[in-house]
Amino acid sequence: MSLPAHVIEQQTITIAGLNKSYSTKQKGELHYIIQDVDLSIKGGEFFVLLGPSGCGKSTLLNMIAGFVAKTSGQLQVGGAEVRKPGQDRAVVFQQADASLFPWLNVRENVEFGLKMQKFAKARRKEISDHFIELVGLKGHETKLPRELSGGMKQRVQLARVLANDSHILLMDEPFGALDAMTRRSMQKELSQIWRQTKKTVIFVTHDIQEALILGQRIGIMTRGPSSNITHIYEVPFAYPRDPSSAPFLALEKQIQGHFEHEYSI
Amino acid sequence: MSLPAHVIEQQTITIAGLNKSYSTKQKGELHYIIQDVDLSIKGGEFFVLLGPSGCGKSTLLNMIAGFVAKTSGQLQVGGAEVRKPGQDRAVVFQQADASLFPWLNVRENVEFGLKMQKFAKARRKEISDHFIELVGLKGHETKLPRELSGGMKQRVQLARVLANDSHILLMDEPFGALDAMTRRSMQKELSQIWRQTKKTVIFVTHDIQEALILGQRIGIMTRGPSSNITHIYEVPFAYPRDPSSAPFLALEKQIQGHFEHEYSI
Amino acid sequence: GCGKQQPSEAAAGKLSLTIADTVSNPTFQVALTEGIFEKYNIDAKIATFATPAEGINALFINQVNAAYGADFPVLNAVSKGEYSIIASTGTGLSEQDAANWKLFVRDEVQSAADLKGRKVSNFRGTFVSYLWDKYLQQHGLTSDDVEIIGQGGFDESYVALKSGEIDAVWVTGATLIDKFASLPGVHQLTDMSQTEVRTGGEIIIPNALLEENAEGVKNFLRAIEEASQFIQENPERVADIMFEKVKQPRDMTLADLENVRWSLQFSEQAYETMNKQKDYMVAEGIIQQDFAVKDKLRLEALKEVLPERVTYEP
Amino acid sequence: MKLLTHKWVSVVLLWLFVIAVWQIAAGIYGPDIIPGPVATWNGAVELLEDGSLLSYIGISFYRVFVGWVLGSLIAIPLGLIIGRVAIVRVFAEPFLNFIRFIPPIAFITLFLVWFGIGEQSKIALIMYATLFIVMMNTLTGVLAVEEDKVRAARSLGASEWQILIYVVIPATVPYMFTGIRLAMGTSYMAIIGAEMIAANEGLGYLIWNSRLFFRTDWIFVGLICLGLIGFFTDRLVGLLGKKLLYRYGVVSSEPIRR
Amino acid sequence: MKLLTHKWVSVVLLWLFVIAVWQIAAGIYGPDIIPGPVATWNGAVELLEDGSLLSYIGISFYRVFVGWVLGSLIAIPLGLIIGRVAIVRVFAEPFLNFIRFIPPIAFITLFLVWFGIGEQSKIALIMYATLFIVMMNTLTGVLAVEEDKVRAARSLGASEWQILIYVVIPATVPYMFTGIRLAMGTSYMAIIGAEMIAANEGLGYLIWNSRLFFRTDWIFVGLICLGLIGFFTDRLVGLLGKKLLYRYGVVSSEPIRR
Ligand SMILES: Nc1ncnc2c1ncn2[C@@H]1O[C@H](COP(=O)(O)OP(=O)(O)OP(=O)(O)O)[C@@H](O)[C@H]1O
Ligand SMILES: Nc1ncnc2c1ncn2[C@@H]1O[C@H](COP(=O)(O)OP(=O)(O)OP(=O)(O)O)[C@@H](O)[C@H]1O
Ligand SMILES: [Mg+2]
Ligand SMILES: [Mg+2]
Repeated sequence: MSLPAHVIEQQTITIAGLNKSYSTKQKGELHYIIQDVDLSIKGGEFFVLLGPSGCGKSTLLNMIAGFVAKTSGQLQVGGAEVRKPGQDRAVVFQQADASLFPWLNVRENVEFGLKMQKFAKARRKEISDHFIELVGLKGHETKLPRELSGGMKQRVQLARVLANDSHILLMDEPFGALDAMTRRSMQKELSQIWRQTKKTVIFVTHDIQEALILGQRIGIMTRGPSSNITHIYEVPFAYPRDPSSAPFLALEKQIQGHFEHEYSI
Repeated sequence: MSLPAHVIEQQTITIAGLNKSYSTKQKGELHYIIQDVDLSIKGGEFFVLLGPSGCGKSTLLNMIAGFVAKTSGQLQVGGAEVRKPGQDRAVVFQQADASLFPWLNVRENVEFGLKMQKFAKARRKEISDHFIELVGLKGHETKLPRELSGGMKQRVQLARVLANDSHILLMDEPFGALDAMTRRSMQKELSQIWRQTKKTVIFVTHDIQEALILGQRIGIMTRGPSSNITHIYEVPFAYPRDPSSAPFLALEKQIQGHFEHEYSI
Repeated sequence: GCGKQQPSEAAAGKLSLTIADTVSNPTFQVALTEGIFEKYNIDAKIATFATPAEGINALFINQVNAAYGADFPVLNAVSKGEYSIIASTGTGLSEQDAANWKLFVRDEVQSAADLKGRKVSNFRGTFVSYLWDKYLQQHGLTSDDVEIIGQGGFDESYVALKSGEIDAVWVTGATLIDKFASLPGVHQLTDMSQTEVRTGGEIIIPNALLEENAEGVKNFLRAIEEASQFIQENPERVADIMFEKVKQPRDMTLADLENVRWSLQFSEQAYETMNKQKDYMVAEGIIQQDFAVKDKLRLEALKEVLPERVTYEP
Repeated sequence: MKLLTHKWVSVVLLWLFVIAVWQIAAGIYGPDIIPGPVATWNGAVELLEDGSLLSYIGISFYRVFVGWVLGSLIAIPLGLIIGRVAIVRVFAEPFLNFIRFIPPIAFITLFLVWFGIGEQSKIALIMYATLFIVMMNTLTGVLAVEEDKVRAARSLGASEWQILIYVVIPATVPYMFTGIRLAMGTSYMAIIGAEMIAANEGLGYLIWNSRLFFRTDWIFVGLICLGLIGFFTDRLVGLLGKKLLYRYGVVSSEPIRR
Repeated sequence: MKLLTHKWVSVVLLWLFVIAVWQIAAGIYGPDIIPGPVATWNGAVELLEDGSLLSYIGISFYRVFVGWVLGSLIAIPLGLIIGRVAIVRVFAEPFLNFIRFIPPIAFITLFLVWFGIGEQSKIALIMYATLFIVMMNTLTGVLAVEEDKVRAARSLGASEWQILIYVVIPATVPYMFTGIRLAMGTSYMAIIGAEMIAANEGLGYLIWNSRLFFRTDWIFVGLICLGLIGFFTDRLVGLLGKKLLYRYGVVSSEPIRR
């Protein structure tokens, strides 16, 4: 982790007293999805957001991405208030089918952002070649998304945001739809890529093991409504991590205990 | 595990030299999905079928269920050749949405089999009350499936087959679509229910940890095409199992190693 | 299946009739509403069709057992089967009647000769093609000298003439004539009385009906005659009936009544007119099997009811 | 913007706008060609005064309703059979794909011949307009029943007949309902054709025959009534469906967008 | 059974069966009521001999084709606008839901007035028949574009305009295509109405005009030709779609079942 100080600065995410509410049918009554969230993520960090289903993880991520407007509070990226989506923040979605462009092949999907910014063709190819190779899709450049497996599609999403050179990656349960084995190998690779590229990552999941394999810090969100981040665990282990090592298992148990009482049907 | 001998006999599944092929477009050429499978499962056993995506786990399960006809070989349940679906073998599907009847509420879904067999109303209620309680859905009897969470839907499926008093449960990745935490609690409960009701279970998964939490024996299927069951692991641990215990982790690692070379993208 | 009459009724002279009518003809509507059919022991139903041709077609499928129409569809019908003409409605034959068909043309057309190469309207399924044929012949032209545009209604012709998409159209009916006359850039070139063409109207029924219930058929003719009288004497009442029954605007009914009056008859002229039109239709292939018009006439009932009106001698 | 997107406000504004455009167009083209809102209103009053407009609406509605209900009642079992029995489907599908290009109006003469000049032929024409659309949708629904549902029922001990009654039919309900609702649209469309057959009342008769009288205002009255009763009955059917068929997955009463 | 389900065998068998039933029915009811296959064939030969049938088919096909293409070309941008711009949608939807119950045939007089008696008015009528169905399907498609796609594009730096061109339009292609294909069916249905307007030729003219002379055999000839060219052009469009639009998710050339 040796980013220049101004880059770290530029990618820092500062959240203070952030609220999001939707008005319910009975007028006037507000329904808070998340309430009073404080959080600070510094550039280059791998931050995991862990929480039960429906607690508002996606909502928070979408606010950072600029897709959803906050109700009140402070939400800054690189010192500037977030108002709309920006190229500095890229998103990897859970459903690759919904977010990839099925009419474009692997290469065209990866080059999409570059094309929108009118990069020259040769330059686009150079960049996409690099990142397609990085995520291990070399040889599949001309396949359409529907010809790929679930894991491969997520690799395309990853390559797409990396090619666009966004510094912050917002990942919303990107491996949630993969089978157990593919998921494991994707976790490994993501961790590697992150260490190579030094992006700032916010990674949403509800799998404790996954959180522990990937994250430097793990923020725990409470059950909704009006959820916020009550506790942040530091994960002190070196990468790559061994999920069967004793300290890993101990921390896993600890976090699990944290949820136990919150969880029934 | 103290079933009478004749019951065990009656639920025993014997597979020998079983093949399944589909003819490909070029006529005559046969495409074997599974080839030469030998397997014997005795009554009351919890057997897990573990294998990579697309290897033919569902195909094998569907043959045992009687949904799909075998191409050749022997496939007997309780000494009789399987020719069509039977009430002795019940199936729990992966996609609860596709297999529950969305126009029936929880109770009606659970009573479906009983109604088909023209049980009296009072008797139906008695049985469904029992199994709805067993799977922990008491109080939700009049909800429609679309008003339930994923975990609850799988409980309905479970109650539905239990109410029908089938002795063999065929479960095709029943927890594959659940989130990590719900999945864990469902695994616990299934294991409990199995120990209470003494059913014969064939459970398909591709999650090694899940296989180890649940199964007495774990059959490993090779990659398709022409896959078969190359190796069967005995799991000697007592229930309930602790996934962070050293022998559990050791066996997990061993099985993982088994797959490693089979697994790339 | 409303057109089948029972033999027992025939004995009593009672007649069950389903009459194919068109929207703008008041005769049958009046006979029904004013109880004239009832008076003559006729149990009548009226089936309204958009054009006489469709009404006459309903004869073929036994949906109606009486119909009326102009020469053209009537000839077409009798050529096909066991149907007879029992009377002429007495309309259309006089010079005055013929003058009710006006030829409206765009101002560029000042004489028949100017029609060469122009677009003229043909009202499909009617005698207008025959009229054009004769009219053009009379002025030294043939059908090939003009472009004939088939049309299905006068509203179509009106719009097309107004916009200059057609140059000439034959029109009848008081309201329509007023409308066409007031179109800018359009004038009346001539009317049908200036041509040799006349077109009558006839009533036809299946032969079987005549054989089974001759008395009933006579009563039918008597009822029509009485209704025609009533119409002449009570135009306001007729206008009300027409509005109530088929929503024909009152002023339109009143204007039409001035020109169109049914008066059952059968004259030499009626026969001649039909004969000429038949020859044309055979020549044009509209009628496939030639026949003699006189074989299709069954005038005995009319002779008995209104002897002085039958002036045709076979 | 907030106010504009509020449904009733926007609908009222829309209609005011439409009426204004209409009045302007009428001014340009003259009443023979486009009768304005006022002329149309007067025409409507004329027809309302003697009660004929209401009776026309009633008659056309009755014809549409009966034809639509009967057509649907015939179409649903046919769709189920075609969907469930592969051999029937193989025979029926090419035929259906052929006949669906033939409009109801083409059958006017034939239905007149086959069903006479009474109500039967008119209702038959509406039935024809309804039949294929309901049949096709039912068929689609039957083919879309998840195999897992059928398998589940079978291994729970259901007979083939029980599977049809307790699984296939309920699972197909939303498709049937969509078909029935779409068919309502085509039924209204077919009413003009139906009332070309020896009719002297009904909205279709009004629209078609007013041509003969040059009463474009009455044509407009007829068209507007047709659109309005179509719109409202569609809403009604949508609401009923949502209320009664919620269990079966008919969850929206919104108009079908296609 | 194996043989029966084979497509060509079954289709041929079907037609033999249909023709047999038809001939029997014709025998029972007589040629005026149901012209049998032989009578129909003779009628067709009569029309074929002077070349009129082929020219009728050509002319009707041309009208359908032009109206359908133009209608689709207008409908797609309209559908995109209505789908993308909430304020337009709020205004347009109730209007569309009203007008969709008004059949093309009701517009004959108005179109005559607006477009004259030439090809224009006929083509305009076909366009009308096409317009709403393509518009509604495009609209549905636009509203079905996954929010994630739009969000992804936006955070990859696409402008609103680029999102429309590079995301919304390609994502909507399958819906447009479905609409266009369904609209082809309604276009064929509208041809009779279109050829009621001052036409001297065409299949619609044949069907409609044969009524006046009670040539039921010609009506049958017209109906069969209409069904056949509808069937074959639909297949053709389906195949073209599958070939050219595979990327966009148009993967089947099978007839749309509804
Ligand atoms: N547009 C909206 N209007 C009203 N409520 C909403 C809206 N979007 C989300 N919600 C509610 O906000 C809550 C949080 O949703 P969110 O998708 O952020 O949860 P999540 O933690 O991502 O869940 P999951 O793990 O299932 O993805 C949910 O209860 C949801 O119903
Ligand atoms: N009806 C069929 N015709 C031809 N091939 C088939 C058919 N059904 C399944 N297959 C093929 O059989 C193979 C095994 O499929 P199956 O669904 O049994 O795998 P699986 O192990 O259950 O996979 P997953 O873990 O993804 O559920 C696949 O390659 C599939 O393509
Ligand atoms: Mg989420
Ligand atoms: Mg499977």
